[in-house]
Amino acid sequence: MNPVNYLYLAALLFTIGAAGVLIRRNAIVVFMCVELMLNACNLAFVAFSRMHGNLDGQIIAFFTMVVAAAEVVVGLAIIVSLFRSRHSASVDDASLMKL
Amino acid sequence: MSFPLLTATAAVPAIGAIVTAAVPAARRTGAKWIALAFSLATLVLAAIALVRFEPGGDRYQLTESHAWISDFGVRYELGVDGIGVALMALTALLIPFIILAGWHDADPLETKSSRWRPTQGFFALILMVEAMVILSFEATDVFLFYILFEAMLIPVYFLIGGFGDRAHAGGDEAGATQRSYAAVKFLLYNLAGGLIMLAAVIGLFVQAGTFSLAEIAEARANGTLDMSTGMERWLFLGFFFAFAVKAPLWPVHTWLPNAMGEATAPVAVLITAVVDKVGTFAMLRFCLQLFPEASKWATPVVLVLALISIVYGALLAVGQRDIKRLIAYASISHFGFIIMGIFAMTSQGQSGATLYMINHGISTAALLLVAGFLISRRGSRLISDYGGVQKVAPVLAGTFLIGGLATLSLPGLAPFVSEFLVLVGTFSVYPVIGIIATVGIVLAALYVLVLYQRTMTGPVNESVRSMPDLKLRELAVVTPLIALLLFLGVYPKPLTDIVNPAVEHTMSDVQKTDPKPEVEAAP
Amino acid sequence: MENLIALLIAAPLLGAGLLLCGGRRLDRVGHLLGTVLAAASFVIGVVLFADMLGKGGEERALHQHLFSWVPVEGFQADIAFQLDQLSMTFVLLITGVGTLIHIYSIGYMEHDERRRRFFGYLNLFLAAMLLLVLADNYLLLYFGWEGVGLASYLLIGFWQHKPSAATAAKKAFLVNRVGDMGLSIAIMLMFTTFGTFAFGPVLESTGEASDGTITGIGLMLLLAACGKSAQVPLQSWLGDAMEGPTPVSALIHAATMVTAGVYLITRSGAIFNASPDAQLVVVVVGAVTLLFGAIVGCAKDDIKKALAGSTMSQIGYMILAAGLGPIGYVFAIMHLVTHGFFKAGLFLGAGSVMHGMNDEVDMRKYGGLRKYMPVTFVTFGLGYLAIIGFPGLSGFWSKDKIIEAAFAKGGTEGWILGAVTLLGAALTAYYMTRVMLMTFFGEKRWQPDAEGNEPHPHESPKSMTIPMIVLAFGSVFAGGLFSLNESFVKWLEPVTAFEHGHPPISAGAVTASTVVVLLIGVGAAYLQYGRKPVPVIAPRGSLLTRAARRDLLQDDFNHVVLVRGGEHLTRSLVYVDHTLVDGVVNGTAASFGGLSGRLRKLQNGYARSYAVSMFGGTAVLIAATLLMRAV
Amino acid sequence: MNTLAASLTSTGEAVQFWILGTVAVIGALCTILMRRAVHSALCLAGTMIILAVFYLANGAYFLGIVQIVVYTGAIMMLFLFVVMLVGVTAADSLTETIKGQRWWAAACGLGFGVLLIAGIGNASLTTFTGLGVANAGGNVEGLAALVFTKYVFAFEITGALLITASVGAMVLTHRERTERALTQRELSEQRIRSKHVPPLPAPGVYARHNAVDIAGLLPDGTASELTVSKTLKDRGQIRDVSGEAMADLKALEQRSSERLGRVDRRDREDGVTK
Repeated sequence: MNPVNYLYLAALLFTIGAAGVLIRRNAIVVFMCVELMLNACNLAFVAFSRMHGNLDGQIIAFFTMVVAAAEVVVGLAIIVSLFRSRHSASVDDASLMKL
Repeated sequence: MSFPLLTATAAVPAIGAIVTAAVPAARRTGAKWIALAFSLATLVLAAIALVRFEPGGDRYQLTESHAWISDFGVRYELGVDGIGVALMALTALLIPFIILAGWHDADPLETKSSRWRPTQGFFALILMVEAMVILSFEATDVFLFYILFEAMLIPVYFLIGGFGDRAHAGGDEAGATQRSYAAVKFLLYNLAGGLIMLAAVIGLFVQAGTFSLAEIAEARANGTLDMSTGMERWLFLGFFFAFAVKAPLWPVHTWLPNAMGEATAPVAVLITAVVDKVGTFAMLRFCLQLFPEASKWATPVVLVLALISIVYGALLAVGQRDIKRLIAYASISHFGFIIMGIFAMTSQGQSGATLYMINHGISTAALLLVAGFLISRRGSRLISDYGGVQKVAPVLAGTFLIGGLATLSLPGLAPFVSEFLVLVGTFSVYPVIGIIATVGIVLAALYVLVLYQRTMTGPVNESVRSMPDLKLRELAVVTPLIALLLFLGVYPKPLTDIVNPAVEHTMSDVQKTDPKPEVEAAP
Repeated sequence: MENLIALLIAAPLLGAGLLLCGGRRLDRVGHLLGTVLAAASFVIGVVLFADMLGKGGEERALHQHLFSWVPVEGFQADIAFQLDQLSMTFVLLITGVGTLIHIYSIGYMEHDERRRRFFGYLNLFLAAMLLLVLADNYLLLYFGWEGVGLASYLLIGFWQHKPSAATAAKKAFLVNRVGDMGLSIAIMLMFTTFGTFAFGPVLESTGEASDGTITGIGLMLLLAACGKSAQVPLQSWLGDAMEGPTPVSALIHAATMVTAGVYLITRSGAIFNASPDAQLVVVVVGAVTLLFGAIVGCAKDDIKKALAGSTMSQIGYMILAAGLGPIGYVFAIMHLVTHGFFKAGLFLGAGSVMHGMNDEVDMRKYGGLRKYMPVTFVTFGLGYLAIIGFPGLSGFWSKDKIIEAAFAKGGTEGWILGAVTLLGAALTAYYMTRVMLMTFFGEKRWQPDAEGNEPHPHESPKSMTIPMIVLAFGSVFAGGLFSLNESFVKWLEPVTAFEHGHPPISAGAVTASTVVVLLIGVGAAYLQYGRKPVPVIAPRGSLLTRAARRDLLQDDFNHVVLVRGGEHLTRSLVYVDHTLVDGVVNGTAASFGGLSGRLRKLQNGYARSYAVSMFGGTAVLIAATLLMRAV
Repeated sequence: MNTLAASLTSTGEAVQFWILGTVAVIGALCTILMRRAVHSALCLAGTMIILAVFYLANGAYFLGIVQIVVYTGAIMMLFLFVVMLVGVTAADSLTETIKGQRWWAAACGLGFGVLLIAGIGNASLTTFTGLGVANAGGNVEGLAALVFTKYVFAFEITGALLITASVGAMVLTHRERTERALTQRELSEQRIRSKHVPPLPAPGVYARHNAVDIAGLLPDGTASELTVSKTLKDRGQIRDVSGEAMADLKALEQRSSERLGRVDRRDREDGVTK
């Protein structure tokens, strides 16, 4: 097996995650899908790292994780405060951008 | 380094605008005097420039050149040829009259609040327009010109939208709606033109690598800058469209009647006599000089459009019921003559067109300002609301008639000379167009006389019975203009002396010579 | 001497400037100032005339160059004057008759509060008319040409509070503008053909230009002449122009301005000589107008309009004569001068009558006035005899020569023209006798008007009668003086050239037939208006009479075709401008608005929708990148 | 095994990849298709653990551990907490409300996936280097060397980011009291003024349903909203059993009448006349 298969898997997971973002209305699930996409990217980075034989890919994946952690913290905080004010966690309810 | 005279002519009104705008709310009258003083100072500077200008000298004189945006080769380059200096002098001449005529136009109706300062704004905006227009007549850098060409829309927009004619048939509410409609229409039309011009300006820069008019023209002349025919035509069209909107030429003319109808008479004069001249001036300076071949290629179409403007504008003027809209359509007809003269590409046509720009400025100012005085007395723009004014206000009627006669190009008044030159110049190369354009002089008589008959003659309309005649301030506005019309009608030589060399330059730019007469007449 | 030429114009111009700008201060002396300046101009004219008489025929022309008017590359228009015998004739006529009419107006306009302005306008007219005849190039002539048009406009509409006067003034100006269009096209044609439009060079090189061009110039000049001289088809304004004060009708619309067309054609003789086609059209126009004016004159009950019809008809004679070429130019001008005397006299007489009759113009309400205003009667009568061509009086000499010249045209044309001129003479005799009989003979027919003011006919003051007497002298003797030893022919020959016409019948026979038709015309009128009382209410009349009362339906035609058509055209254009031209622009704006409205629906505010488009966009980008790499 | 360039991994790894990869994809699909957020979270956690295994297989030992400890352990727990806080909502429904959203999403997702995979397939990645050399001094040491030298700046910034994020989260979720807290006295006054002087009625009906989300029934059998907590009401999580109770009652009556052998006469007569 060639490690390139990891890339295919990453692509697949990324796509699934993206589709999830588009389909789901529950903000928490949407967030999970975003995490899935990030993880897919991480997998690709790790695979790249192996392919190129250096650790820079892993470093990027590491930073991605940290940033993802920060993002989750803030994002979930937003969801919570949103829920407090609107009593809903549906992303469709936050449609004030419409004129 | 010599004194930057040209910069000064634009800087003085610009400073004036700032000073006027800064006058405290209560010192309204002071602001007016300040504005007038600055406009007169500009006039003095323009007169000095006119005197310093040597008709037989270099093409561009009093030049100034400073680096501005060096990355794009944009320079602050000024210089005037005969046409530019004459139009600059016209602008400087008309603004004091516009300010005087609009003395009370921006007085607040009631004291809204202590920060409400419409008067200061009105006069500051007028001075700002003056500064930009004067600088645009002097700019010899395409980019600098473009910036001014666009920037002058903003003060004019506020002048139309913010200080409209109080004499509105539908009351204040409808007046405000119409005003903002007119202002937006003005802005959109001209912005659309400007946008297309911007594309052409960029295209020109890509082709030439510089914005300097002189450099481009020189490169064009000695063949180092070789544009493909198609490219030249596209660039020409880009420039021409913007100028045609500003001029305005049929069929992009409809903003003018709205703008002139809704603006106060002095602002309408500012638009038609000063700002619009930038469009026709730019046709001469940029279209013909930068794209001579394309100009020649477009001549037939442009001439036909100009012809349509002449006849169409005149016919529509006949059909108007609103005094100021009538004059606006008359102006469209006159702009048709100017454009026709420019594109006939004969010495007579171009000299005529240049003189026409100046004469039209003066004559329209005279007619429109008197019309403004009339309208402000009765509070209505509708022709049918008047009648028999001649009986109650003979001086007003008389000056109105003289303005009207100038508009219909009566010999002895300045516009005749220019109109006839344009006609002769066109006729000598395009006889049919020349003959059809002559119909315009009959139609001009029709709309002017119908206007005069319906407003000034006949039984005295009840509503004008107690109308006062012209006051001293108003006479001070009208009399010099009429005197100038008479003087330039009989002795236009001072003007032609300045204009002729510039026209010769333009003729050599487009490599055209006047057609030889069929018979060499005995001397 | 030549420096005096500018003074000729300057004097009345100064008057106009002073009187029009001077304000109320000049109200009391304005009329005198105007008259004095007009007289000064006349005196200068006489001085120049005397000087001119002292020189030989060919050297009499004077030139004065003031300054270059429009100096533009290849286009030289100068303010320069040329005073030759032809111009001199006009100068004397204009200033002479003009001064007389100034004097007359002092009395006529005495009660008008705007008399000062009236004199200002009259002076303006004199200046413009002198400029017209003194110009040495066509463009300057055009200046004067439009100047007299303006003065005419101002004077016709002098009583502006009357809507009819204002309308008539406007109409006169507009119709004239149509003619002016012809003049300006002619000048443009001259410029492109000869490179100049000064009289000298143009007229000397007419032979070198192509026939078509010359004919074109000729026809355009004729169009101009038609406008100014009220010739068919541009004659309709003259009748309405009678709305102006009567002195104006006498000076401008009888003696001087309306004859400018004849001046133009005579001055441009070389052009017409070079183009027989143009000449033929001139002759036809003259002949048609001659009859047209006469017929209209026969039917009008308004004394001034009857005289206006007569003016039209007499100018038709002149135009016809001018169209005959060198055999006619001199007689055209001669008739012009004699006509200037007697027609001015007739108009002043009519004005005097109106003055005594509370401004009543309907001849059916006159009658038997000879007892009340004897001086007017005598002077009007002399003018009457002159115009109908009573042997020995002015009109006889000039008209008879024109009839002779018409016959001398030769061929069928000659016979036709001769017949037309003879018929015209008969008609002239008829309508003038009718005017005479209806006004001064028969029973009095006036009645109190609605307010009960009965007119009290009375003789006019001295200031009015003296000019009438002077003009009556002119009407009687001028023609004879001119014909004495062919002095007028010799005077004008160096300018207009002259050939003796050779009519197919002897001159005596022509004269005899003229007298015969004259008697027939007078007799017919006498039978109709002298033998039986004139009805106060006009009878319905025949179809021709009714048509003639309405100016042979010309106005109706104009109204239907031009006015109504024009109204419809402008109205529809206003509509088009509003809906179509503006509509296209507004439509574009609206379509953008509609498109945006549609596109706005895509912006539904749902973050997920936006995410789809982002995602789709990314997909497209990747596809594009891959495609680019593949290519 | 050539450490520098190889084209194939070990068979064991291949087997592991195919089995666990399939599970990971199924987990991902379940994440987006499960109706309840809790289930989604659990499926995601499973996928992440598999990914951790893959990291380990790819020589990223540190990341593998971090993935399990930090990601699956900490972050996913955070998710579960929030899920509990927010509860089950209408947003959990899988029916689509935006027209065409699902189709567009499917089309875009499919296109995107195909393109990505095509892109990867396009790249010629037949050989790989392997991490033998890079990991020679230990994976964590290797990473540490990079993080503290080459990526130190990014590292510092990330630290700042984390601090900012935690402060941000606190700011976002912390609610400042905007009004004074009511005193005991004020509360009792409020209560006396309101119509409900006694305590609010208790939820639950007939002891069969004593859960807090079931409204107590009023004498006429309708549900009383006063009996349930306001939060549940806002969430729309009240279970209305009033109909059930009535049906039960009816069934009970039916049964008892059958047992008693009583037949409603009027019903029968009605049936006959029909």
